[in-house]
Amino acid sequence: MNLPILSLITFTPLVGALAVAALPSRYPHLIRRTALAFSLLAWVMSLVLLAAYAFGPTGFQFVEAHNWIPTFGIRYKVGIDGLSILMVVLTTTLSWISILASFGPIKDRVKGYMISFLVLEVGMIGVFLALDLFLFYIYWEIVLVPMYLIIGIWGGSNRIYATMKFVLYTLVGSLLMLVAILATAFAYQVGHGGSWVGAFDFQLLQQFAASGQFGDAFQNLAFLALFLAFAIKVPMFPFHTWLPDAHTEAPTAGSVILAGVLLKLGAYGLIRFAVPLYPHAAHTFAGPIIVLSVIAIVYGAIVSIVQPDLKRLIAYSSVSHMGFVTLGIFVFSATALQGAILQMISHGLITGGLFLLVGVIYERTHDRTIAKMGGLAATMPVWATVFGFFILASAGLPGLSGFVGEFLVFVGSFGISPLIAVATIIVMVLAATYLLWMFQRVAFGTMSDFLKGLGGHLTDMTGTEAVTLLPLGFLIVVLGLFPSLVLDLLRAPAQAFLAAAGVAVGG
Amino acid sequence: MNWSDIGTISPVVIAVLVAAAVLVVDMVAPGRRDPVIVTALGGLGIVAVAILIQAGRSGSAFGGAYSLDNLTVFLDMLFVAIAALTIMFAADYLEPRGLPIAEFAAVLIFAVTGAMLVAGSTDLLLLFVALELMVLPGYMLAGFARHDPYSTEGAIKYFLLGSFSSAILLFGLAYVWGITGTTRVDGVAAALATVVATGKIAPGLAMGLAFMTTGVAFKMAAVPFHYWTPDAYQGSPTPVTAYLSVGPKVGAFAIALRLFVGALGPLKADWLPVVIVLAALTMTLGNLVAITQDNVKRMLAYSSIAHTGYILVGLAAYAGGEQSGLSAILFYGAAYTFMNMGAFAVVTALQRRPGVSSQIATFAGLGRRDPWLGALMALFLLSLTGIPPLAGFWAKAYVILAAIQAGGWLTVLAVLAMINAAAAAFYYLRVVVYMYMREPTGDAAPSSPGALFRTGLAITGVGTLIFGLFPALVAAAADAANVFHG
Amino acid sequence: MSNSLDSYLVLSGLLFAIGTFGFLARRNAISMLMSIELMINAVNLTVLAFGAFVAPLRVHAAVIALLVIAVAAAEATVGLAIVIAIFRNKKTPLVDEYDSMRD
Amino acid sequence: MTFLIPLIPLLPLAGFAITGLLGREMGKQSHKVAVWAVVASWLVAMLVAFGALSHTLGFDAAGAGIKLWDWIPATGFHADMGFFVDPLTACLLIVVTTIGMLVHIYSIGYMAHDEGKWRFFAYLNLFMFSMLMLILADNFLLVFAGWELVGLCSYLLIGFWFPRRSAAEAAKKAFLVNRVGDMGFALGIMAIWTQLGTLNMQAVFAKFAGVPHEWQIAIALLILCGAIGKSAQFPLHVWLPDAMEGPTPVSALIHAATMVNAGVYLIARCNPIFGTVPEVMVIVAAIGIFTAIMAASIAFTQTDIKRVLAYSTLSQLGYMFASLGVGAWTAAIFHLMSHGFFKGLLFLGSGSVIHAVDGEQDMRKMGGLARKIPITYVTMLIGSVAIAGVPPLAGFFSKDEILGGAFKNGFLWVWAIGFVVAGMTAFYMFRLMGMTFWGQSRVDPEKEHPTHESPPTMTRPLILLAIPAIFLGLLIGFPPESGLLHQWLAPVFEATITASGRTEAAYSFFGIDGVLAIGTTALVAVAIVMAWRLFGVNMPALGLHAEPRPDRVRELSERQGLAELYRGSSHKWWFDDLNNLLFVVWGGKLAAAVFWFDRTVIDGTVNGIGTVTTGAGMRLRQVQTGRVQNYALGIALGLIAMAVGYILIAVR
Repeated sequence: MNLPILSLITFTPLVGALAVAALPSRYPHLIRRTALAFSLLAWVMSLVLLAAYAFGPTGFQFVEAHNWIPTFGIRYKVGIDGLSILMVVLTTTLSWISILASFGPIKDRVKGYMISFLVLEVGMIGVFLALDLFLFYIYWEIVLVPMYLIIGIWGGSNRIYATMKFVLYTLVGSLLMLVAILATAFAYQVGHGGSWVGAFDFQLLQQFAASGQFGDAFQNLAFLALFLAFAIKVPMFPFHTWLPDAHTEAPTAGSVILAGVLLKLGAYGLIRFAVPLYPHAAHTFAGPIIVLSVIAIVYGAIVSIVQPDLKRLIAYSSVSHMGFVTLGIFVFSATALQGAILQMISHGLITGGLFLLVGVIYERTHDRTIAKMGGLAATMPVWATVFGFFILASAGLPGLSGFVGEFLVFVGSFGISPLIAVATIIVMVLAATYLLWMFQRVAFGTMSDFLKGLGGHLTDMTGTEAVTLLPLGFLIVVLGLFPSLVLDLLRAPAQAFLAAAGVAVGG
Repeated sequence: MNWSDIGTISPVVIAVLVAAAVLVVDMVAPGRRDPVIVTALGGLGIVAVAILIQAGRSGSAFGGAYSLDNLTVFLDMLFVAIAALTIMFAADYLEPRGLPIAEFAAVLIFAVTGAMLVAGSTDLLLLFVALELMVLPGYMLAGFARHDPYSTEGAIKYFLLGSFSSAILLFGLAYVWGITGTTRVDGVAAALATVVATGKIAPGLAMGLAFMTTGVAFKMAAVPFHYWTPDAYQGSPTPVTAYLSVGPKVGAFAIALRLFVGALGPLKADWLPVVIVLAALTMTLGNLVAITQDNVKRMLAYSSIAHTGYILVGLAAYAGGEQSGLSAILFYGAAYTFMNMGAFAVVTALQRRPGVSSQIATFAGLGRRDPWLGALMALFLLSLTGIPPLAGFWAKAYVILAAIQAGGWLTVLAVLAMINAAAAAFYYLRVVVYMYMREPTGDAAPSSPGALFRTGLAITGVGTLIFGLFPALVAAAADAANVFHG
Repeated sequence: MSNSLDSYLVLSGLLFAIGTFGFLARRNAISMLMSIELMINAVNLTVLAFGAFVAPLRVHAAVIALLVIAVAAAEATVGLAIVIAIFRNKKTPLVDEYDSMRD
Repeated sequence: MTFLIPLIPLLPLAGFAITGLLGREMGKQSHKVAVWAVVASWLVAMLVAFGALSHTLGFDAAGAGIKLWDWIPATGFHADMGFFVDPLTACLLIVVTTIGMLVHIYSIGYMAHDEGKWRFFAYLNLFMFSMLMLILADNFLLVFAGWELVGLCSYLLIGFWFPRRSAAEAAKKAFLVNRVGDMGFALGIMAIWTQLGTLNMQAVFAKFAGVPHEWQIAIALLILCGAIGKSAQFPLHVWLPDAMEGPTPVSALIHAATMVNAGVYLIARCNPIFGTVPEVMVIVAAIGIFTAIMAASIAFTQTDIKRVLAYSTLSQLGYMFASLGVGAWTAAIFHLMSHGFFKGLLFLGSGSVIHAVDGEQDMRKMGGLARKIPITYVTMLIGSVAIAGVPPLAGFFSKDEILGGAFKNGFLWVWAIGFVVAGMTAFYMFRLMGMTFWGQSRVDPEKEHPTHESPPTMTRPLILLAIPAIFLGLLIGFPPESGLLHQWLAPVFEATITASGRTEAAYSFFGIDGVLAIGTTALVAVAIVMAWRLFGVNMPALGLHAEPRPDRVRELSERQGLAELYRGSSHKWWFDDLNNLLFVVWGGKLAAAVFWFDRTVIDGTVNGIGTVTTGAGMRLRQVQTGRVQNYALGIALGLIAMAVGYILIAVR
């Protein structure tokens, strides 16, 4: 097949953005629908891609490569393996859901909002597809700007502080990553007699790394730079404090994408680039990173317990959940890695759903303070039921996707060192504590005076809101019962990852 | 002097004629704006054609004092573009303030003529004279609004300190000349090469180096010789600021290329540490102070200091053994020209009505009031921040790559540059915050720039974008202009 | 010691230093301009000293000195124009009172 | 017939789905689908149990399984979605589906007037699915899934009346305390996988002997951890009494007859694991028997009818654990089954009582109800007699086997405590009967509805449950230690018992077994009479009558030496207070402290970097004084520094 389907998927939202830009802003409905149409188109195409993807073999498929800046061997090179295709589908899915979920809440500057969102989608898809380090970096930064605007323009009262913190924090990491990327390419260039050809090509670089040609000291520095960039994005303890602020201030759909996809960019970077390119350094730092991950898991959960704000609580819970991802990556076990990736997906679905549900409440009450809620199970039974479902999924109830991912990480880590699992398992109780306590205060009990004051505004979920949540819930159940759908795709990437990391694949 | 010399320096000659023609046109039709602008821009067009005709050729004039090579062509084109853009942005600003456009255009073109002469100078004496030809009109431009106390205050500071530094530079040049016995760049280089080969450099030469470095660092606005920059930039009429932020800066780097790389190249191991320190100080101070500024012009002034620091990294990379550092400087200069002029142009547009300040509050709600202007400003600011795929990003990447290739302390410098770039995002994005995330205040300025102005804006915007999407084109040109290979 | 290149260079160095000191110490714009002239003349002295004591430089020295004088004259012209302009605005020639732009 | 197995859990699941989605629209009929689903499930379960117990219909002595699909086929990890039925499973199937079905029917009447009836039936169906999955699962991970899901259903049903704050709190508490146990179970599963590379239970059991002994101990302890949580053994027993906030059918089904037995089932199921680690078995016995006596002591003083039953349940579960611990595997399952029926009966009966007195649960406001609700009274009396261990009712046989097993396997201390608990059980049960049904009525006369007998949908299940409460012991437990149940379960436990080396002496009624049985029965009789004399009795048919003596009760509770015990008992030995202090108060403070750390130290550092940067900028900008002289001086100083620098470079 010669159709450049990856590029088509990447740039469909861009075309959408241009189309939206061309529409006059006095037709907000038309703008919304156009944006939705293009994001749906990208989604359908990503599903077609999934159908066309050949499951078995290792390596990248649908590779497209064109020279871009031949002087430095920078190329437009994209391709997918089992990992990236999953991330792309996750992105396209959450994108149209987010856009649809924004129909009601976003009434001001709809055009700019939709353009931002579509550009954001381009960047996110691009990150997952790029096989050229420079291209990857560019997409990585492209993601930053629309998110900055989305939080800063359509966010809450403290949005400017939050968005600046988000951008600056991310930039510190990513600019150091740029240095590391350039240094890596240069090391490759030196190793190839001064020729820049292929110096940014991920596959060639990885072969170069596999032959042990990056020096240990160099690896350590470059790895740390990449790690910092990715750890901030994930976010790992102690680089996480931008997340609660960003989540709290972002509009609902912004939070959904932030939690659903943006955090995954960091984890993806670790799996795809940081470890395979610098395996020696990855092993050197694995111990401290595992410790940080364990801290993040427990710490995030503990802090979640005392959060007064719904979104802030979910944000801290993300720190905890994403800790499983980094843990799963750095124990270097095929099982744990598959669990980590599954966790990435299910965290995207579950936390995305939770943010949508908080958005539903926020639309009606314009408040997210847990203490002001109460008794919503009686007033908004459908909402409360769905909320309960996502909360249980987040708490890792077996049969839903969150459980499988976390359990695989647990099992994989246990095989490496039972201590890790023992130190981490307490999160089972902590997660249930903060989630159920929050649910109890929001949904159970009698109606608070604050809610009574709202009277008839407190209607149950609308059809549109239900439509945004339905696919997420469906996928959570399906992946919980049939995780093989994902795991089959991940077998090859997991082996490739471990091979690149220099670990023998067991089982 | 002969006809062949005239041919070699034809762009400079034509530029002088254009300036004269502008004055003549103004005499024929006094106070008419359009003929002047048509003459100036048309004339600059002819200059550009003359430069392009020379592209790829090489030659020299005045017995080797002036050399025509790809570097000259590249820089000349840049200077012409700077002049043309400045004129496009100036007309709408000067007219409401009753400032004469013809005089402005003529002085500006004279200044650019000086800059073009700098670009081609391969003789210390010519270099100095050309430099003065470039900066003297600059002082005049800075004080162009002569009834405006800010403008004149900026101008006198600029002038006094500029003359002071010129004298210092001159003193250094004299010493080098005295020690090497020649003013020709290649002759100096050859003499210094033997000095280096024979061992230590004499204290006299060290003094000369110190004086020259100070002089050039001043013109670049490198810390700690940058003091004039914020005041002169803030005081000057905004289009002049736009010019000052790129014209003399690129000119100063042209001097650096001709003088430090061309003539003092053999001593690069000696001036490398100095440049590293200068670069580190410059970008750090520029950024730190820019963070605290509430006046956009002043903020951009400090930002231009910071960018000097980044460009110096390229020079340091060259001295550290990486030739492509020079290509990076050229690329940076070109990219910086478009994005920074664009940013100043937007400030100019907001100040179209006299009496409007350049406080950041005037940007409040610009994204809503004038979406296109806001979007362009955001584009320029993001480019200045270094967000891909925009011009500023590639400029930084190019410089950083060169530094990494040079290795050693240069890698540390590269890391410092990137940390600086992250800090810089704060103040650039702060303007975006005002434009998009705050509601317009009551006294926010209306803006409806004219067609010419909009054309200029479009050129800078498209340039910023094209440089970003197709950096290979500019990179190839910059690489070709790097005549110091080998 | 006397009548050697070094003594002239020391003299010119001193002249340059005096000029610099004057530039730093004087508050009047005109005086500062004059200090700069002094510095430039110090350079000229250097140039001419080199020309006088180093035979190959003799021809060049005169040319250089002449050109430098020309440039200095041009500089003074521009400078005076600016000084007049600001004197009209600020009613004072003292540059340390021109500090409306700072920080 | 193994293909039928998946139907057993799937039918209630379908019932849940239909009732959950459409129940609201079904209105008064919303129970129909749910009830029929469970009835159908019961039919299939009976068929399967029959096959498994008689080794027909495709089952053999070791049981038979069916694999549905690869559940989690990861690299380096594998778990199936598959079911397995052997005689042990079959016994549980009988208990779970039968009681489940009866509770469903009972609930039609009990929940008839509740607006959320459809929701209740949906949850009940979901619970049936989860519980059945738990007992049918062929691998540990699937057991764990069922384990967590029953916990969820318990949560949903305890908190069914969610506007009540206490209900919501109790629901959360139940879930969290269960999760504490589940942590251990989960770690145990990981340990099993790591050591054995499989989670299939039959495969694990087959290979378990090869595991290093320290890992054997660890795995057993971790599984025990899970079992303790689910079966509410000390120290994780605190959730069960609070769980009585749920509707009474829930208490009967989940918190007496089925879910709380899961821990017992799990340990029994894992008998090949526990059989290899006698040191852990002692712990099991100790925990069990301690829980038995502790809970019984608390039951003495509780006044909420359901709480008494709840502590009684704890106590009886303790018996079962003790039984497992001493190696009397079959006795534990026997008691599990008989207890399931009579405790289910007692709870449903108490529900009927509560229904009759319009929601009142405090026994001090009951009394004399025997004549007003005769069916409830009679069936509850049967249940009480059964649990007290009066021969020949079900409880007598099962309890007797446990005590006999403890004694004969050498756990004299277990027997001794168990013996005492038997007496205590009889005492608090007849205290309950006395306070509720005998003596004078203390019912608030101004109640909206007059006291009335419950509708037939409620009383019929009572009657149906009373039958096994009476006859089950005789049916499957007689003759002792070689009854039907022993034959059924022999294939399950035989190997473990043989391996333990304890060749139990045959039951001898005219030997030690007889002595023990008579001793226990005598103690029970004494305890019952004591209860009658304190709390009254009124059974004209038997010629028994005594008025309650609250004055003597009070006097006893204030007597020197007893007063402290009374206080301890009525405060539930302060376990709730201790937990509150440890986890709610101190835990809350810890979380708040960590949050403070996050805001102040970590985020403070981030913001601090920003502040320092801005501050540095503010300092540096002061260099820009606006005065040319200062600037010139700066340049001159820079020049000097530069000159010094170059000189230094030049001479280096």
